[in-house]
Amino acid sequence: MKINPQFSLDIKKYGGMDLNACFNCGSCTAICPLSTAESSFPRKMVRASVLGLEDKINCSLDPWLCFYCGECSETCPKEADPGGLMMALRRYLTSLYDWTGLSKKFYTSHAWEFGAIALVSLLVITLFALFLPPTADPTGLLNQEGGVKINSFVEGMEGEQFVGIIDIGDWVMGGIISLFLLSNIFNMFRKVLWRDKNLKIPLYLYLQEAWNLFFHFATQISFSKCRDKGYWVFHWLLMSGYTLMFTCIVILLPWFQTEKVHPFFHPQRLIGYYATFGILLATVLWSVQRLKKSQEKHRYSHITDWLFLILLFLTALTGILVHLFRINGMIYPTYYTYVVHMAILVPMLVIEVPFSKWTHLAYRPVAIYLHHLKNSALELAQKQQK
Amino acid sequence: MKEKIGVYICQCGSNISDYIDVNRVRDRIKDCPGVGLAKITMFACSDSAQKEMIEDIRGEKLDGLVVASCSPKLHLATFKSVALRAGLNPYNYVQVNIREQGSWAHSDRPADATDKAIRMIEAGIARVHLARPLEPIRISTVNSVAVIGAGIAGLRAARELADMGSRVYLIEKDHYVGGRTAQWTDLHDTEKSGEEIISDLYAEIDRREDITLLTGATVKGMSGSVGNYEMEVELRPRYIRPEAVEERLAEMMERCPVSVEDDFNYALTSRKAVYAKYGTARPPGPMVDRAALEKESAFLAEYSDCIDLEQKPEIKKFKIGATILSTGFDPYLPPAGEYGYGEVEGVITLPQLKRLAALHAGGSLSHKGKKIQNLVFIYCVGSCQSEGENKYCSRFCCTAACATSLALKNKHAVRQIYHLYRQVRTYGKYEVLFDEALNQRDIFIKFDETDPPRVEEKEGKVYVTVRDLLTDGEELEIEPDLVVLITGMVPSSGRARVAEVFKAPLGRDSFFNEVHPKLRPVETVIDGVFISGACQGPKNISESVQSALSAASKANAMVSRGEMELEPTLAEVNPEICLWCGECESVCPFDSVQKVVREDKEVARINQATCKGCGICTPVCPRDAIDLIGYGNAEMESMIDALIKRGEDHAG
Amino acid sequence: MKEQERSPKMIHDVLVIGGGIAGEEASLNLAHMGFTVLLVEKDYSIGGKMIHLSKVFPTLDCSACISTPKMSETSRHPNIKIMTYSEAREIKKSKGLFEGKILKKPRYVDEDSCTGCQLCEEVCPVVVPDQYQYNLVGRKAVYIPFSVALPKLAALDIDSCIRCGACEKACPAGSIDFSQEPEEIPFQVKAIILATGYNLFDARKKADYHFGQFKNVIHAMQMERQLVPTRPYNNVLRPGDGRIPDNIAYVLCTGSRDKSVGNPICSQVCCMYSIKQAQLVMGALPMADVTIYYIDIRSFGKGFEEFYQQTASMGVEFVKGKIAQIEEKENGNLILHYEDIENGGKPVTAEHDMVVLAVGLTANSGITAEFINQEIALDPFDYIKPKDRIVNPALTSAEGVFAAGTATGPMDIPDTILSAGDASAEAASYIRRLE
Amino acid sequence: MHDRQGQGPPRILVFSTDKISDPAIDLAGLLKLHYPPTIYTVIVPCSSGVKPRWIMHALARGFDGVFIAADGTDCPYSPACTEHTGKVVGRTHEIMKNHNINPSRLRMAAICSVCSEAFVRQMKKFHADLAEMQNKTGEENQE
Repeated sequence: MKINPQFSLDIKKYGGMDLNACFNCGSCTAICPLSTAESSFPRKMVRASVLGLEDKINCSLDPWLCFYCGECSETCPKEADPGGLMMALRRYLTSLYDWTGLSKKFYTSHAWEFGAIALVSLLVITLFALFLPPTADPTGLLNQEGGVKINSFVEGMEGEQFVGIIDIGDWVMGGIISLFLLSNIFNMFRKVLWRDKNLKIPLYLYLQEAWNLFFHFATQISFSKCRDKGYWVFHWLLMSGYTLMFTCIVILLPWFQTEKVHPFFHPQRLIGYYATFGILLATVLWSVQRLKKSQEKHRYSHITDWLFLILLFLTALTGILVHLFRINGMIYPTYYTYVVHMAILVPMLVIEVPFSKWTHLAYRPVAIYLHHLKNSALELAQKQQK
Repeated sequence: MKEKIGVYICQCGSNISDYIDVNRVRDRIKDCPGVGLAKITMFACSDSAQKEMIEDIRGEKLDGLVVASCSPKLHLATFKSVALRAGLNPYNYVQVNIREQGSWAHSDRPADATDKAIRMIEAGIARVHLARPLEPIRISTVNSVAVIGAGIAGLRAARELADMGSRVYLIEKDHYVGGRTAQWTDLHDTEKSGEEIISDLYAEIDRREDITLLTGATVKGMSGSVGNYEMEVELRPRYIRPEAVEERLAEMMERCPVSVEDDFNYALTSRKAVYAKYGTARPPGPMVDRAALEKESAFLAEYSDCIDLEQKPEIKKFKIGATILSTGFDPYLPPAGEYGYGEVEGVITLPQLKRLAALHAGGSLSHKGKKIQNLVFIYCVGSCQSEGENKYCSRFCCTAACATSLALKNKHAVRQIYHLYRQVRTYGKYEVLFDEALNQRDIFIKFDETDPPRVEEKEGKVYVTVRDLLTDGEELEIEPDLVVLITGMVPSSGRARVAEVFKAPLGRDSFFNEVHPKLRPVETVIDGVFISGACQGPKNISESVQSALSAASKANAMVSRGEMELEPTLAEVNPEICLWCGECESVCPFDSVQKVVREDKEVARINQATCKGCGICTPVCPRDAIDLIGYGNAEMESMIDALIKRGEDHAG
Repeated sequence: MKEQERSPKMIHDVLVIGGGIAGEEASLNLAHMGFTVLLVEKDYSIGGKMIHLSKVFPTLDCSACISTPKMSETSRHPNIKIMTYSEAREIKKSKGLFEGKILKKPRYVDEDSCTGCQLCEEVCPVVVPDQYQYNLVGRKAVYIPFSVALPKLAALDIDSCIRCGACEKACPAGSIDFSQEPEEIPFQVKAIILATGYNLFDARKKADYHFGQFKNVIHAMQMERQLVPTRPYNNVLRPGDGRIPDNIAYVLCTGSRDKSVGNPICSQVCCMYSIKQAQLVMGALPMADVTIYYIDIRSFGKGFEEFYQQTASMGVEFVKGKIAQIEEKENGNLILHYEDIENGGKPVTAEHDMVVLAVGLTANSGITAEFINQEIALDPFDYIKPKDRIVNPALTSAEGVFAAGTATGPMDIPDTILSAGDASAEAASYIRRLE
Repeated sequence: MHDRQGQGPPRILVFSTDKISDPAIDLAGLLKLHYPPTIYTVIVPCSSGVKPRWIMHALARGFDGVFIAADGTDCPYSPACTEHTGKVVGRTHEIMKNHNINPSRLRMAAICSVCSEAFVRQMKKFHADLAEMQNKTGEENQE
């Protein structure tokens, strides 16, 4: 196998800074609660990165099996930050899976990352600006409960029609995101499993192991093995809130974004509150932790980590503001904030979800699925050999 | 015969008592004739036990002392001093070795070890019975020390000895001082280069009158005894006329028609046959490589004002009280084929690499016209050989390799260095260098001794394949520009001759052996012969200097007082029996036997100042008229009797 | 002796601070060369750390057999004056000479009349952990520090004493003296040798090893005490339940080569002392298994590699992998987590019934603060920094002040002896140059 | 005279030298290289100083064998040490023959200061050879 010492320089761009300090004592792997005999990490990944054994790294699922509790980096006697490297490798692999090449640009270039977000934001604002300001007569914009009719700010367009258009837009956006994401996931699958020509996976195994995908997506149970259980709780709050919200705004928008203000205990409002609460709580907490750098996993923040948190936080914040303005009948604040909300939400979705940090919502459960699939296939092969 | 002998049986913690039943031993011994007291002690050498012995000797009026403990090599002096302090003549004391030659040697058979201990102690008692009180012989000493080898250790020892007030003869076999240190450019401990350090030390030594530097010098022999050795040294000439004019010399060196391999640069370059070892080599001035130049008669004739091949070696003799050996080491020279050395182009050793770097000071490296950017270091070449001769670790090489790697990257625009190692031994603070090497992205690959890296040449390129233990035994391939074998230290080639002249013993690793690594680390079993620096075992420069200064303080303490005490155990002639046949005179290695006339009879007499008490003269006497004090027939035979008698009593 | 103490000023050639093996060796060398030495030791006895060791690598001769004669010779030498339980203070250089004070701390026992009979120790009702046995067992409040202490005199630990007066009544010589006060005696010397030695790394700093919490996790000095002839239990035992262990693990690099606990350097001796202890354990407990977990085995000194190979061939198991954490089972056994790097690199656990932490060395250079108008430079790890490591390895940044042994960095006993020899030579020639 | 012959393990007297071969024997103990415990050493300064009469005395008193652990070329006293010690052995062999003692009960070998393994090898061999001699004598006596 050829050594490529340049690789460790490349990986620095993705945030892996100190990996060369590693002297292979193995304490990171030994302390990691998630490392197992079948997939032992992070030392092997550190070693492969130092040596630049790209073949080993590119087909590895290990980075996705790491939940970055930071214990490895805390215990590392050389301060080589193996946890940070695993994070960097996730960024690297995200770029690797992404056939468009955009991920790589976003991860390795501030200009691209900020530029893309700004561009999408501007696009959204421009779209809305075409229709603004809303109708001159504000009387019709309040509903009978005294709240702002959220969907009625385009002159001459009925609320339902507006929601319909946005809904279609959402579906299109969702479709595009899914297209990218699914094709990237396919790419991941190709690199991880297809590459290995010796590995024969019967079709039924795919189905048999599929429950892993949903189970791990829904529970994030692997997280619970880390020493800090609170992190799992907050992460789950965020993730579930996010997923509910995503479902509401992309799939169930007409139900979610109504002209009528429902009573407090209406599921629509409860879901909204729960999701916002989860997202706000987690993003605020993590931002504070990242600023304080008290925990190992928060010590070294990549720019994409910050952008992700900030965008999420701002999305939730503007969302709640829109809601507050709306129920209090503040027409203009509602509309303007809504535009701002959309100008944050849309880039968050189209940039972060398929190309950046948010991809992990898909890659992680898929990786666990593929991991189980691979292990089952290997077991099967062993049995057959016997 | 003694009437009240004190016997102390040491448990040595548990070293002795774990295997030897000390109570049984005491019970046997206490009733031996003449034994006044038999005690068991935990540590006979401890201060409290010593005090107890002194009290016993004084209180019980003991007239003999037997301590059964460890080897007399360790504590003979300790208990002699106990006897002395208690007012007992130290020659009425005998140490019996029931540890090294008792409990340890026979730890597999405790009962037999106990029996042996009883016999050995009885032999000791028998010997004490016949012991004579003796007074040490006082001799005057010469306050001067010879230092053999003018590398860093020798130079430092010489300067320190002079500072402490001893006269010094610094003897170097080469024509220039500096040894291996001069060849070493970057020293991570200092900004100065090896050459500069040597030049500075030389300057200090050169201006001192109490240091005589002899270069091109070989020790031919040493006679006499501690405190009063006479040393004979042969000085080889440089074949340069002392009156030669500097300009002419420079011109001659430039125009010299003969070139030979330059060993200062480990044959990486060639030099003229008239040369200085290196630019600032000291003592300054060129010398002539006689063998290489002998046939160049035209050149010799042209520069007859500079060169004089008629110069003859010169013999110098001087008196010294002690000598410090600092003959250093040689870099391990791999046999042809070890990792491709000598067969594959582009395989060199670490010392060669250091010279290569020195030759390319401040610029990028090249070797045989090839630019060097990627290097592979292979560690433990000639060290830690489980199958080979050098079982030992050479200590300095891991650190030196890391330090060299840092210097190469900083100063010579080297791109990448791969370290193929077995265990990284950057001990102590040197760990920082390993850390820095890692952080400059050097790659460390761990291999197993049984599966070493392979160095091969394919189509003019060097390939190294190595199985990396840190990557699941993955086979990794590297294509370096240069392979550097991190070679260890071996004892210097000259040490066998030095050992012969000075009788200094060599250890299992063929380096000079100290008496004890902790008690007497710079002393040899030969009185007045000290060892320092890497001739005692692999050391880096700083450690060599520490050991050199340590030896300097011991040597100075030995000779600076002007007198010392010698053992009085010398040969003794019984003039009643002696009929002078001259046999003893013919075998004495020290010319200590003289023919004298005593009561009208020719008899032999021993010169006390020169006799060393070897006893070689004793068996050759046809009339059994010579004995060594303490080794007389009565003593020896009574000891033999004690060892064999009552054979059945102790068995089982 | 007393009279000399009362005299206005103690004048000697050299002040040696620290009465461990380095200080003793340096003092003896200087004394042999004819210089007078004032040797100051902060503890009750000279002997330093070495006197507490069992046997020493690679020759396996007993440490006491090397230390005690040296201690005894030092204390006997007419050129050496020893002051135990004393500290050097306020050292100033003026006109080329060093002046300062020796603080003689109260021992509460009269040194001249005490005979070390231990009657006081018998009657003392107080029991506190014995620091000389590294807290494995207890000692009294008035006690002989350890069996081969020098001077072998009682000392009264006033902090744990309850002032019941039992010892006063029991002492036949009337040596117990509660009225003793700290004394300050001025001194004047020409040169100073710092031989203050090292501290053991505090194993509690490596939280994942739970030293101090898990009873059967001990540090190497505690194991060393269990292996010496004067050992507290007369056998190697698990402190948790007094059982004889049969599966012992050595955890190397506890507090060395570890930036996470603030000590990035290698301690130079732990590999070798662990290997040595492994051999001794095999001797003491022939049925026991010993496993050594390491990062790199650093057997670099003369005869060390051969010793390591011999130990491996005796059946001691060497495993490459740093222990990441230790867990305790209910029966007191311990679960060690490590990555088995050379066999597939899997995270694995191993169960042992006793764990020995091979703790490293840390700097003990507080003495440098006592220099008033001289600065003694330290290296980044707080060891005393040699001014010129190549040419004058013992010289510190202050002229006339030299350092010996582990005060300058981690080192083993043979290196310490050489370093002390070096310091005495440099000090001697410095004084000769003054004259 | 040979009252002990044929009883128990053979007993060997070793003449070792203070500076060269005795350190090697010490080292054998240090390295726990075991050899028969019926081997006893008497230290002399130099192996060339061993008197034939001591050897004869030992054999007469019941030692089964005598071994001279010689300095060889390492001798700190004389470069001719090997030769001198050889002469001592040669002369003793003559005396032994005259007394009808098997000369192979006296052996000599140079043992350098670290030749502990060589010493143990020599001892084991000598011990075994002497045991064999005992057996033979025993058998002869029985016949």
